[in-house]
Amino acid sequence: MTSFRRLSQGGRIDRGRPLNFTFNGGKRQGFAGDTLASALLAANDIVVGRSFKYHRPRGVMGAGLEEPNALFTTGKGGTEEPNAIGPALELRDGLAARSQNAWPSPRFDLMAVNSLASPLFASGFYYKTFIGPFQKSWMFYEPFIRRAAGLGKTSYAADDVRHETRNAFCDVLVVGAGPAGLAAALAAARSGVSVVLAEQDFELGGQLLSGADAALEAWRAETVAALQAAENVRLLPRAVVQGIYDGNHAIISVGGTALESLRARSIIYAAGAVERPLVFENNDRPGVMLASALRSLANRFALVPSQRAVLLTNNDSAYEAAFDLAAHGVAVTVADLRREISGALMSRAAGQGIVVFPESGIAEVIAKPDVRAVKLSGRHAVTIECDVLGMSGGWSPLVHLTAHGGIKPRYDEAIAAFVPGAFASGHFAAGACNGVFGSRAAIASGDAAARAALGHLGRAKLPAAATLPEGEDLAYAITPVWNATQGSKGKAFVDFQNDVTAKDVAQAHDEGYSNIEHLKRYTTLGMGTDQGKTSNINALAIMAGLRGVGIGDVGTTTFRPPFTPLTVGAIAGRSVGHHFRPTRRSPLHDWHQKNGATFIEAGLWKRAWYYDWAGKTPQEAYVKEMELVRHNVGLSDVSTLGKIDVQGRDAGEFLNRVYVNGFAKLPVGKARYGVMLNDDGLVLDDGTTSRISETQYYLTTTTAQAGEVMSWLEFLAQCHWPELDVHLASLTDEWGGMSLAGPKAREALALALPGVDLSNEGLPYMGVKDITFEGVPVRLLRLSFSGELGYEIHCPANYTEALWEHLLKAAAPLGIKPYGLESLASLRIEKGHVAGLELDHRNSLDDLGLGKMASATKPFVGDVLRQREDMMAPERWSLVGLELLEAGKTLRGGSILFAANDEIKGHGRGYITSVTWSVELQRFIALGLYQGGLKHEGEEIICAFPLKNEQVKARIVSPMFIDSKGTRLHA
Amino acid sequence: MRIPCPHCGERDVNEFRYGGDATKQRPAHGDKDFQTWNAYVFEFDNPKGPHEEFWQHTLGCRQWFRLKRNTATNQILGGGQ
Amino acid sequence: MPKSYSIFSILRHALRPSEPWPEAWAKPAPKSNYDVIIIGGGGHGLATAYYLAKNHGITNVAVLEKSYIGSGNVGRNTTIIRSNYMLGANTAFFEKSLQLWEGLSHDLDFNCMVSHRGQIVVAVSPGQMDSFARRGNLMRLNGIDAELLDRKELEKELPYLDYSKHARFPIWGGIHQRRAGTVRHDAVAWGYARAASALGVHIIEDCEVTGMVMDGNKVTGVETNRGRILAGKVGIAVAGHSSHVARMAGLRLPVESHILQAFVTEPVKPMVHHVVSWGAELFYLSQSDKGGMVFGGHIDGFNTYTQRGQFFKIRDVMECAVSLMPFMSRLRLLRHWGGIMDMTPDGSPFICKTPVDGLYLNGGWCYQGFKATPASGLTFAHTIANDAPHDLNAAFALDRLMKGRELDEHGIGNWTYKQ
Amino acid sequence: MLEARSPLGTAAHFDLPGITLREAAGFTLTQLAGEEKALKKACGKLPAFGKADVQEAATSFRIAPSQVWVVGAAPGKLAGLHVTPLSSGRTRIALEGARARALLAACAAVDFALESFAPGQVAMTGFHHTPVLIHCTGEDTFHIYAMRSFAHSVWGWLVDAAQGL
Repeated sequence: MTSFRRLSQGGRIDRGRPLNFTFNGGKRQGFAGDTLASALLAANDIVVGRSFKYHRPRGVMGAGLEEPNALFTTGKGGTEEPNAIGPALELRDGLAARSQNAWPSPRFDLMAVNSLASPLFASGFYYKTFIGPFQKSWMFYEPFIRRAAGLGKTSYAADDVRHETRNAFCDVLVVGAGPAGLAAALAAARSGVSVVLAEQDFELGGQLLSGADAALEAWRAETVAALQAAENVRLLPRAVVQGIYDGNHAIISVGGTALESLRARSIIYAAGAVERPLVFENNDRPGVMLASALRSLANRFALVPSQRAVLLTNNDSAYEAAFDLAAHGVAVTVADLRREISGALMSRAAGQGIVVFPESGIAEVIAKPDVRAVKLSGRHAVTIECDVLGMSGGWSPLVHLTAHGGIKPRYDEAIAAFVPGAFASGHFAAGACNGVFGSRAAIASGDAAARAALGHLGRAKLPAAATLPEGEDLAYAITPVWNATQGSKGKAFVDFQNDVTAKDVAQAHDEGYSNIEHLKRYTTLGMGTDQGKTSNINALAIMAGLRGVGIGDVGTTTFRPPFTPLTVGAIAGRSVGHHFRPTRRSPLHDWHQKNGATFIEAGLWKRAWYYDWAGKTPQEAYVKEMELVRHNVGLSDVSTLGKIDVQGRDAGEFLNRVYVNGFAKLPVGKARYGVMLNDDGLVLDDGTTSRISETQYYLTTTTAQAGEVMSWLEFLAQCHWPELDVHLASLTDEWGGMSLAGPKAREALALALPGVDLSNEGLPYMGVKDITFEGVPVRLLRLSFSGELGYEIHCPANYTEALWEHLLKAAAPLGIKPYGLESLASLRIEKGHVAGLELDHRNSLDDLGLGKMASATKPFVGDVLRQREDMMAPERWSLVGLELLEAGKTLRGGSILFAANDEIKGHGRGYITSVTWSVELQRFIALGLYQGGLKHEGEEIICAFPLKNEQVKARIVSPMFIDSKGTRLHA
Repeated sequence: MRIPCPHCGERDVNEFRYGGDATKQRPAHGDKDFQTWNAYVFEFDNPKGPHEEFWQHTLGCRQWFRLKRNTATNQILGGGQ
Repeated sequence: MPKSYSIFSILRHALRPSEPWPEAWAKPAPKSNYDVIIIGGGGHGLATAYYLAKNHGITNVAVLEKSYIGSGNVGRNTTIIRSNYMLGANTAFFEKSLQLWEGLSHDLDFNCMVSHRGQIVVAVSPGQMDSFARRGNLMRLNGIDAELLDRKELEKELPYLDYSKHARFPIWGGIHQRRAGTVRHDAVAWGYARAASALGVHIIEDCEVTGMVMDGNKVTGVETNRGRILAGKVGIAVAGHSSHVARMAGLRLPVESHILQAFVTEPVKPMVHHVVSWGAELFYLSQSDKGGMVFGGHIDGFNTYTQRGQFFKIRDVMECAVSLMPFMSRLRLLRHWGGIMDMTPDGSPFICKTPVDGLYLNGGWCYQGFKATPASGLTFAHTIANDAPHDLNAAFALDRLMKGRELDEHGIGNWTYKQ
Repeated sequence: MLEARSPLGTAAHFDLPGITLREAAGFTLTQLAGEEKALKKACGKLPAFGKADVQEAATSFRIAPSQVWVVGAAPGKLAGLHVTPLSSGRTRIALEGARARALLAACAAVDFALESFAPGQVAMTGFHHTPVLIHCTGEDTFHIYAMRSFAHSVWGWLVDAAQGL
């Protein structure tokens, strides 16, 4: 029966610091330096979970991140985190761990019934059944399948964990602090370059931590101390290099919650290797573990099997585990699948009382549910009672990071493993990760890799080669046995987490899914949280055998970041919640906040939507605010308008080119409404532009398109028309803007700015006048978006709030009040001005009723492609006004328009873009696009809104609902 | 991917805006030929290999510049001419 | 037809483990000529071959795939199907596709796990509610299911979104299409391959087209790494490589190839029962039947064929995930990858004849290639068989942009200078 | 007289061990644009990219091939020189302290180590999707020029980042 005992001394645990934790609610104790897995094994919690599909009992198998079975849900309340990897989770006081995928407990799981019907659940069975009698039968089966799937469980609760992010730069990044990584970091550090050494374990040393060689341990401790003392070295324990992205950009998760974006001028991969399981029947029973896991438990965690261990191997490395276990008094038997075994090994084993059976495999694993005994196959078919069965199928270099840049790994026959295929310039590899097994060899290769990197960095003087610790590495010899099944009853697992067996691989081959990518997707091989770290090589080797081709020809699936599962929150960092995107505020934001404004989003801006003086809801408030402007005078914040300073001898010519109408001859002190097209002839943006001087214009854009227009104008000026002397500068944040509108607008302005000639001569409609008020430059533009007598008052943003308050105070006797975005939008609908809802990159000039603005004399951007056949078709949808004919009903944005006698079906003849209650006409009005546009003026049409089963009658009218002759503008 | 801004030096790609194929010569302002504009606006080589393109350093000097990059590997081949 | 799949066939094999399952699709060596060659063994190419055989009786067809079938975008997308399109031909085309999806598992005798779990797009402004209303109204007027949800109704369906005042973009409501959902993407490639192979179509993997064989302005075959193969008609269905292959016939297309990344988390018990999309930024997510959250966002934004994306866009998408669904912060990302999207200036595809006689183009799929697979195969087969488009794809002509007939469904305009 | 109000105001100050954040308002910023010879005549010599030209009356930054920012006394009118006042368009945040560089590293992907970003050096980069100009004024003192409309957002982002160091 599988059980472990803690050695009284030795290992790297701190017996003076016990740590209390719970497992499935039960109290447990481990020591500082333990992992969750080692502490559970010490407490003899051998069965820790159930497998994904067949719900077979499972225990710890691996020594670290490659672990497929021992996954736990940690944390409590809403914030549990599923799928934590037991052997890689540093034990901490108060840790609450729960097993997964087993109910009520790992030892007794109701869903174990799955394994009874397991022949039905061969790979790909989903595709062959549940097609069901009806078309939508799958919708009946799916809920059952979804409930059975998924490993861990978590809740909808938000997290209160902070995720920090940071950027960093260095000359040399070394990935992994095993023998190769430590040596590389030391050599690089000694030459003075900046070095970052990242190691996923909470201790530095890699495989050395699981060894028992005194000379190597001395070298490790001495090297770590030297690195800790070095100024130019940054050590990152508990840090997983999750991915290498273009531009030598390494993404490193530090301590599980933080993320570092490191740009390294050179990278040395020293990530080590992972031991492979062997494929034989019932190789998944609790108590069947990797030999390296047993060695690590013994040497690092002072935990050994209580009495006897059997080790199955096809290579020499397993003997190191045998020697170390025997040294701690464990009775060890080695079943070696190979015929010839080196004499040195045989004699050393005999010297330590280790029984070695050559040419023998495992005929049967006797387990209830954990290992009780094993029956060998081959020449010595004996049955041996034992606590554990160690297995070693050889070692697979962790080539993942080297392949993230698209370089495929290649198969190295000598070590029967895939090694990095090639390296981008500035990338190097060392140690087991490059197929160099053996600690001393790894140290030498790490040292050499550092010198290569220093050469790449242009360092002339390279440090001398490091002296190696004395002693000999055990040579690595392997005779691959990819399929050690004996044909007996029982499942031989290839992917322990997704329950993929050797038979599944064979069936995939029979059905033609023999390309490695098909094999992976058809059987879900390697798609679990361990990402195939222990399964892919065995599966593709078995497939190569079935196809009769070399393993190199089968190749690997694509290695993709992250190297280990990484929380979405760690990547999102601090850009969540209200920090998801930056917020833009107008210079009047604080004033609005203090004066009863409700805000609304406009792109990244927050804009005053409506004010509580006018009403508690937007519907109620906007009508009151409209009445204020139509009958009296109101003040609105338009600071978010895009504003661009255009200066230069050729400023006029430049604007002539980008606008459809003429600007070169615009007199100084005058403004003009302009529309600009994209090269494809569709409308890009509109706005008014004023001439400030012979060589300076003040251009405005819509709030939404300001960024687009600025980049577009810079693109034309810098790349395509460098011959023009024109310079652009954004003024959007430099100038605040206010819109003063209403019959009493001039009166209000006169009260605020005494002595300024505001007459029609002094400041005509579309006139611009720069004045100074109390030492502050103020620009008056006689423009009107609302259709009333109106002025826009722009001034530098530092003074906008003071000027705004002055205007409100000075004009208070007239009853001036602020009005918001909702009423501003409604006022412009009454006046028939197009805005964001109409400009959606699909309209031509004529669609918006602006066709006559297009200059016939001078060329402009988009002038050719706007003549494309369909864009000049008479039946295009163009701008119309709509008046509701049925009192008591309402018009809705997004309604689809039909002629009176059309069948209400299909795509209709147009749609409503924007709607408002008209204060002037005392009925609902709207702007919309209609087939043939104002050719149908006066016609009655149907506005359909099937989503609310509504149809209302309306009449097509001119979009200029009020003051069509513009008398108010020129008042 | 790090983009070499000619003025501010190497920066992460998200400090830039992409401007598309830079090999196509923009028709002269005032060119009235429909096919010329149709090809310029709607037809692309879109090669799988070296590609000359426009980038703008929007979060820095706001300059547009040309860059040669291999679209099969994302390797930066150098500033355009 | 090969042995039909059902619970009984599984029982029979379980009881007689020695009798192997038959090959799902035959793997013949390429003949020297065929009636029709389809370049590209992805979803669209295989579907086209299937419908050529099934609807038009043209079975002397070869599908040439440079790698393994399903190695392109059909195996890389976020598996969403929907028909919420509002502009002209798009509406009927994508609705036809959804109808074909509904019966596909039966038609192919291959369970594609077509899950009609519904898709909800979340609106973040009143203006967006209006544009969803326009889209929803047009769907209903064309017999397609759609519902507008206000904030309260939305909260009932999707309780796990961030309705708090901390949210950067407040939630206003959404548009819901119940018949939308997800499909197991690999099954689509294998299902069509198996059914087409059963009807006599030759599926040739590891066969890369390297050139066109021309006779004047007529294509008469292709050069491949496995020799020359002649055919009266050649159909291009290679998505991200459309420009690359079309150039072999001297054609320059209105296409730029861009990387679109996709992501999957570790498998957890069922939590998300819909496809959820967001209006603040392009973001879409659903939970696969195995329990992993499958999601994605916008393209990286520059030409590339590398099938791997930049980290800034990965961070963008994770920011969207956590800001829309706070619980996502705890789930672990398992894997991320990318597909090559053949982006067009107006965002709509080309299924049409080309200026070269006998050469037909199916490409320009931007984000929506997967959901279009069945209708694309049906209409491309019709176009090739009849040398004239079906009325569902007549609008997807190569010269539509020259004629000013943009089908700009998203209204983002000529995207080269916009991101 | 119309009272000037800076974007963040005097209330904006934040302190943690090794980090001090203040608004450094009350500066005159002018953008000059024109050919090289016009710019050279205006500000003595044309500042190089990435290096501030610090004189007692004014500090100049080269922000584009044909554009220079002048903080302080701006030159008068000159032929071929285009002047654009920008004193309101930017907020200026003063950051100093032993961990100032760590805070900058948490916000932008530029090498802020002392040897790569010494006093006098200038970096134009982005904080949280918004453009900023960072001027290293001393060994661990910096001026950050952010766009006015993003002032609160950038300030909040810096304070949040500081709490996580």
